[in-house]
Amino acid sequence: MKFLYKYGTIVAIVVVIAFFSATLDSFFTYANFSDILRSISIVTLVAIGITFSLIVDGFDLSVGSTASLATIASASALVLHRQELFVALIIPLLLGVLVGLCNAFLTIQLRLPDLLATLAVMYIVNGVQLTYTKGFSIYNDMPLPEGGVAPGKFIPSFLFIGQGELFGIPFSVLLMLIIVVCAHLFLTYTKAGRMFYMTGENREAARLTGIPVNRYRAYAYMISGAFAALGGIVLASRIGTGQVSAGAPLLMDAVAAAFIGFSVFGAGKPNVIGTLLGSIFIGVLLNGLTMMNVPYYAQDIVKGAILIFALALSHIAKK
Amino acid sequence: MKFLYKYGTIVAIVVVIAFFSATLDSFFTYANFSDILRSISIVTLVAIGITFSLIVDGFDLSVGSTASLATIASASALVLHRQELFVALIIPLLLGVLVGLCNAFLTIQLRLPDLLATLAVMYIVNGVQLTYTKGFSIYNDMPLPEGGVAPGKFIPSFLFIGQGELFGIPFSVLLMLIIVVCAHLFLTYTKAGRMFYMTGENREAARLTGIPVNRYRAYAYMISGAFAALGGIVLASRIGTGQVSAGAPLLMDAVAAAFIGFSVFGAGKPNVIGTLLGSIFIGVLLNGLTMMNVPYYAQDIVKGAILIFALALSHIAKK
Amino acid sequence: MSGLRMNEIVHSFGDVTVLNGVNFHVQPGEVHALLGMNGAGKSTLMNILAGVLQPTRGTIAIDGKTHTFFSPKDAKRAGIGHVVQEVDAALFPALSVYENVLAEHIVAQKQPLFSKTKQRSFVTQLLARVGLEHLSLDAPVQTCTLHEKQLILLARVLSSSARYIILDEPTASLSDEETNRLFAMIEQLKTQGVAFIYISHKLHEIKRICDRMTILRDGTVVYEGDVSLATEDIVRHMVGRRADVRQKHRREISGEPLFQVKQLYIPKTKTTVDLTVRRGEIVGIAGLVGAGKTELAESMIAHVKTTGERIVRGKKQAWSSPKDAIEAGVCFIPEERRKQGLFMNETVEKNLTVRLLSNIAPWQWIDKRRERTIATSLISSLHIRPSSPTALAKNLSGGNQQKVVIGKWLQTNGDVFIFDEPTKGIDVHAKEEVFAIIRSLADEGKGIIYFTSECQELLHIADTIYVMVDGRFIKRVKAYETTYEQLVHDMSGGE
Amino acid sequence: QDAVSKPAEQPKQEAKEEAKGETEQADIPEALQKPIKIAAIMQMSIGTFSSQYIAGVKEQVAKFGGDVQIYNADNDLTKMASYVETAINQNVDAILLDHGRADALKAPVEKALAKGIHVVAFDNDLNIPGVTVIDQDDYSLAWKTLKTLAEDLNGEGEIVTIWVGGFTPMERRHVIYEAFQKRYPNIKEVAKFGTASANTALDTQTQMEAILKKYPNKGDIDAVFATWDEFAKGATRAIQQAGRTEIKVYGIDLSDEDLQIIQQPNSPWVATTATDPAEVGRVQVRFAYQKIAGEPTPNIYSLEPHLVKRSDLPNTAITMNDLHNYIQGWGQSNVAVSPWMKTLEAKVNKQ
Ligand SMILES: Nc1ncnc2c1ncn2[C@@H]1O[C@H](COP(=O)(O)OP(=O)(O)OP(=O)(O)O)[C@@H](O)[C@H]1O
Ligand SMILES: Nc1ncnc2c1ncn2[C@@H]1O[C@H](COP(=O)(O)OP(=O)(O)OP(=O)(O)O)[C@@H](O)[C@H]1O
Ligand SMILES: [Mg+2]
Ligand SMILES: [Mg+2]
Repeated sequence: MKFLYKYGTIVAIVVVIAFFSATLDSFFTYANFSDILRSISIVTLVAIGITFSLIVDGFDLSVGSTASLATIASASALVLHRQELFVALIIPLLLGVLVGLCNAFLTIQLRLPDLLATLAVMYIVNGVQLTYTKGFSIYNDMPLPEGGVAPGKFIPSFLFIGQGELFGIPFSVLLMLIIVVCAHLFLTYTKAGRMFYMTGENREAARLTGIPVNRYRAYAYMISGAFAALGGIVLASRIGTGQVSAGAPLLMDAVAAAFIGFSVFGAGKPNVIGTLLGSIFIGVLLNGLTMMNVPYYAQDIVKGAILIFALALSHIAKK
Repeated sequence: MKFLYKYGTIVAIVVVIAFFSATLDSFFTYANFSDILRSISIVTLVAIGITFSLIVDGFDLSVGSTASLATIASASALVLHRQELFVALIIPLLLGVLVGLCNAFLTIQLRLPDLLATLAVMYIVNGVQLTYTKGFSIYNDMPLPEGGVAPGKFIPSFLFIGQGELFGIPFSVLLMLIIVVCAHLFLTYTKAGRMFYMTGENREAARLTGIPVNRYRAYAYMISGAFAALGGIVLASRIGTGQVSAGAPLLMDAVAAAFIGFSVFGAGKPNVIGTLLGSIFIGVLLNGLTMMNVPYYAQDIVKGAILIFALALSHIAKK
Repeated sequence: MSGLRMNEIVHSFGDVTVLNGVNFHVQPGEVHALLGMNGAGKSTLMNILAGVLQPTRGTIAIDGKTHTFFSPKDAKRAGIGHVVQEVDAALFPALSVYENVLAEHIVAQKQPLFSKTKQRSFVTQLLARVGLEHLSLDAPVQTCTLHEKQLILLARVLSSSARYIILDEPTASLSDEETNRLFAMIEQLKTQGVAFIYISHKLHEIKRICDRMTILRDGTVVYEGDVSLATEDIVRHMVGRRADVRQKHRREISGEPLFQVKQLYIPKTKTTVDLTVRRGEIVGIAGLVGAGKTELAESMIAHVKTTGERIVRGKKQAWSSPKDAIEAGVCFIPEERRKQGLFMNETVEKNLTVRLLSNIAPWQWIDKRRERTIATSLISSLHIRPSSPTALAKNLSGGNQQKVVIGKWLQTNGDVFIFDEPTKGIDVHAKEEVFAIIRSLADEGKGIIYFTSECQELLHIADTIYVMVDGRFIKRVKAYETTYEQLVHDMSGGE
Repeated sequence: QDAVSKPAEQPKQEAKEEAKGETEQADIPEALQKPIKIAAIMQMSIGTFSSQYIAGVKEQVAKFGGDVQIYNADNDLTKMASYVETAINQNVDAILLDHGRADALKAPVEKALAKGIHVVAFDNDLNIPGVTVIDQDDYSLAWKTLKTLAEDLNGEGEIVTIWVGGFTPMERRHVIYEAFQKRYPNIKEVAKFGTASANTALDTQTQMEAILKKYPNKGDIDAVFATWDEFAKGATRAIQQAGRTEIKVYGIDLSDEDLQIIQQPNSPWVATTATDPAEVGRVQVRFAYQKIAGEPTPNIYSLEPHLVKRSDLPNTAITMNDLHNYIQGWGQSNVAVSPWMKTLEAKVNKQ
């Protein structure tokens, strides 16, 4: 029982992978796993952001629209304003942090319930990116309303983020892994990391221990926004377009990944390694089910059922 | 300050209505208000279900997909199986209750966190309705895979629910108002209603007072499912089609309506009158902004901003 | 001027003055006992010393230097360590033992990183010092027992170089062996010049470990000096004038047994108990904080899963939840009224009538007028203030909240009333009213079980007193046959 | 329902007659002297096809000096119906509908007609006298692409189909696909998938990658049939990034962004059938203006879809405005043109 509690989620992942490997010839190959990892890299980045907000006992529903905003921002910088790589990265990240600041202001200063405040911010940010583009996607050589075509392009160095490879590994996978490792080290081995956890665990005790809890909660929302923006950047680079509202579908998967991560290793608290595994779990499922020719409409059933299975495994064992 | 706390939300609604009436000729008319009410009737029904789950301190994310399931179920009963009105109503309602039972089982028996359990159920129910229809919508005279066309039709008595009028008032508005009144009376004046509130207010105290809390929590999820299904029925009747995934967009608006409802009359707890007002608020905003020629992409901004405004009003006054 | 000095400390919560010019002096390297009855102001004084509360007036000086503590951080910097009475308020439940022990250390350290191996060996050392070497560093604190949690907090305090350590009832949940280990550790730290402020109700411990003591009564110091005072004198100082309360008049109970438990198992202390209440009898159960009273009460009404026999009016019962107990006529007034007894955001009226809904709503439909009548009559008979039935429960004072918690049971046809610390945190006046209610219930022929750690009250109200120590009844006496001093003595282990 | 979407002969002739009169100067009809208020209501707006359609609507209305308000129902049919009602309450002169279903829209549209508001619909199944329904003939769209695919494969091979149900045009395209399967039994479907979300292209890309891994050898898959350009985009990117450009993509619909992808060197996207979305928008507006002017309009008008092959395009990048140089008849339908339109445009231009 103890074993199940601790490794339940991992057992579930292994069982699923073993099942797919047994039934599908081409599933258990390097190339396929590299594809799976690449496909989840964006969701994982967003989910890491959510993990930060969960760690301080908050909740950030605005990540999906923040990712959309970042996608549009980098596309606009590159295509409409012909800026360099640096600008196309820094602007979306700054915007992400800004959204985080708004969330922090509403939840911490005005003390609105976080679910509700970030829901409102989600609407607003979504509206902002749509208003900026007037609902149009941004792409290479797009015709401009004032005539002519857009001056800039998605430059290769930018596209490399989402499409390039380094040592035979997709760059976005490397980026994701590096960030997971960094975030994990940060949260486990640094003073600031501990303070995040303490703030979320028992806000009152944290305050008594001398932690400036409101500052750390604000940091968490800003980090969440920044990671959502990073996800949006990778998204833009991967599809080579500034697609409006492209980030919206990320929210649910990212939330699911972070939640599954709770139970990994019996941690019982949000943690990035768990989030990564949760994200891999979802990615493996989608990949395997597609390969098995399970129709798209039935995939949701399997996804939901396995989510329950994975959760129940560690919850029942806990009792 | 006390006044703002108590009537903040209502003041916000009145201000918004006054503003629209002053700037728009055609806003403050019977026809327009009747349209607004009709447009919110479905969301309100779903939001009442959510209110019940909130009252027992739960949360039901699966309502959107339950509404979709109900839409498909009644369309299928009418069009594919040529059943009568009664069957087309009772089957979706039973399915809704069944979904509620699943939620109750997962959250109460298996003790999974409600946000997560209902998220998983949301996926599953969505997959079920898609799988049943194989992704096709169900409409009058639709061609069948085995040849020929569907035997049944959306019968007029069913269409009356969403499209008919009684005494010059849309029937769906009447239905919504009757249900709001009934639910309000039930929650305020009956023993069972009292027990729902007590269960949510303080579960342990309720248990120590002899209230069978788990039974009431299960009831709440079943009621939530039933109301979502009712919303789905009205939806099917309003659009005259069994559109797949038609209920999905209802979730966010319904949650927002229920949350806004918290602060109405300074109740500080979920209540159906508040939910109705929250729903009206959103409906008025959408209608007014559309009439003012605010582009659809900018409406989200205003919606988010006003949501924050309405909430902040009563929250700040509370402090 | 060496040592720690608190001068003329005054503290008020709103209108109530809790500390009234307290002078408190601790020398380096001594163990100083701080004694006093419940509510004497011990924890408040210590919270001021630890920077959690700011005094209304008064100063704190260490080695002659005056300090003002605006926050716990300031106090820590000045070398004050604090092991609080309510440990859960200071712990991070899902975090590991390791992280909890290091919490303050981490917050205080300058460098952003820390070496995990060095830190781990540091934590292992700390845990060994408090006698927790068996504990896994990575276990989440929420899986630890209460006494482990207490020691983890102690280890946390030791992680900083505190020179004055406050221990607020550290042994309330420790076994003898654990207590011995704690004392050994205190002795050892003493030799390094660390001073302790030791709060406990177990008088025999005080004599064993402490060098000097200060006794507090109603917010003023009534004794400061050596610990070699006779136990009777200590108790006399603590109790003050109130010690010579009139003896309770002799009252013989001969009614039929109303409620009995046999071999009822208490999970927390892993013990079993037997107990009988008769018609018209008030059974008092005396025990120190942590003796297992609450757990016993909750076991009785099946709120906690347990085994054993329950008999009501001679009939064996099979209860699976409090609902069954209530239907059999057994009512429970829980200790933590905010958490377990009240619906804080509801009106007084709704709180009072929650058990009476079947009367006022025979056909599900609530008769509001009848509800109002019942509520008003309860409010006036209990003297609840404010007397408006629509006031919110959260806006009432503690005593009035307690009356509401009790009031909701009064008109039900319950036969047995179990009170768990019904006077906790309520003022003298309210206390008298609660006693009056309990007495009148007994006069009506109900059976009462009264759990408390305040012997004073038991002598005042109970007919029969059971003394509970570590989950066992060590004694059963008639109330008129015992004295206050005797009871205090029995409760602290009978030494 | 089928009758609604089949190209009707008679309206086309009408359109031609109108085209003839184009050059003559004519007076602006009475009803159009004041600025016209138009509501354009879309079922949803996903991808560049929708964007260009809106651009077409806006462009044409702007030329006529009118005022257009765009409504997006986010794929929520009840919302779409409510929008129609809102537009009625606002007393607009005409309502343009994009997609949607007759069952949901019939009642409010009839209400609009009763109040004298003109309605022109695009790609839906409304069948109410007085409402002009334009469609891009989904049957023909699907057939042209599929026929090209079959020809290229020589009637034999393995294909992957990307499709999703729940939308009228998709369901119509699927009808042709089923017929195609019967007609070419040697063309085998090895996989079929598809999801519609706000990020359809990326989701398709991910799923296509899984399929490519499942069939890792050259020749396992010969072609991809994508029933929507968002699907084609995702599939193309997956194929390009996997270096499997021997697999050809056959799509439906076209936008500027798609054109740019098709024109990339070794793009596997070799053919697509489409109508010009901007032209759809323009034609729809012109019909609305004709209705307001009181001129006769057809109940049904089917736009001729065109097959765009990669091989027909030049080496230099072009936009859809240039496409008519390479694809015969593209974007120049010249339907629903009345003589007074030039005058009106000139008048607006002067202001
Ligand atoms: N936050 C507060 N607000 C109001 N009154 C308070 C508050 N905290 C404590 N009191 C009151 O102050 C008095 C002293 O409390 P304190 O906790 O210092 O007692 P103590 O000596 O530690 O008692 P015990 O032995 O029960 O721990 C009590 O009457 C208590 O009810
Ligand atoms: N394993 C545990 N971990 C943490 N807290 C515990 C544990 N067991 C009991 N407690 C808490 O410790 C406190 C004392 O235990 P208990 O209630 O059984 O004793 P008591 O004699 O009733 O003491 P009190 O006078 O505080 O009511 C209670 O508040 C209880 O909730
Ligand atoms: Mg105390
Ligand atoms: Mg107790």
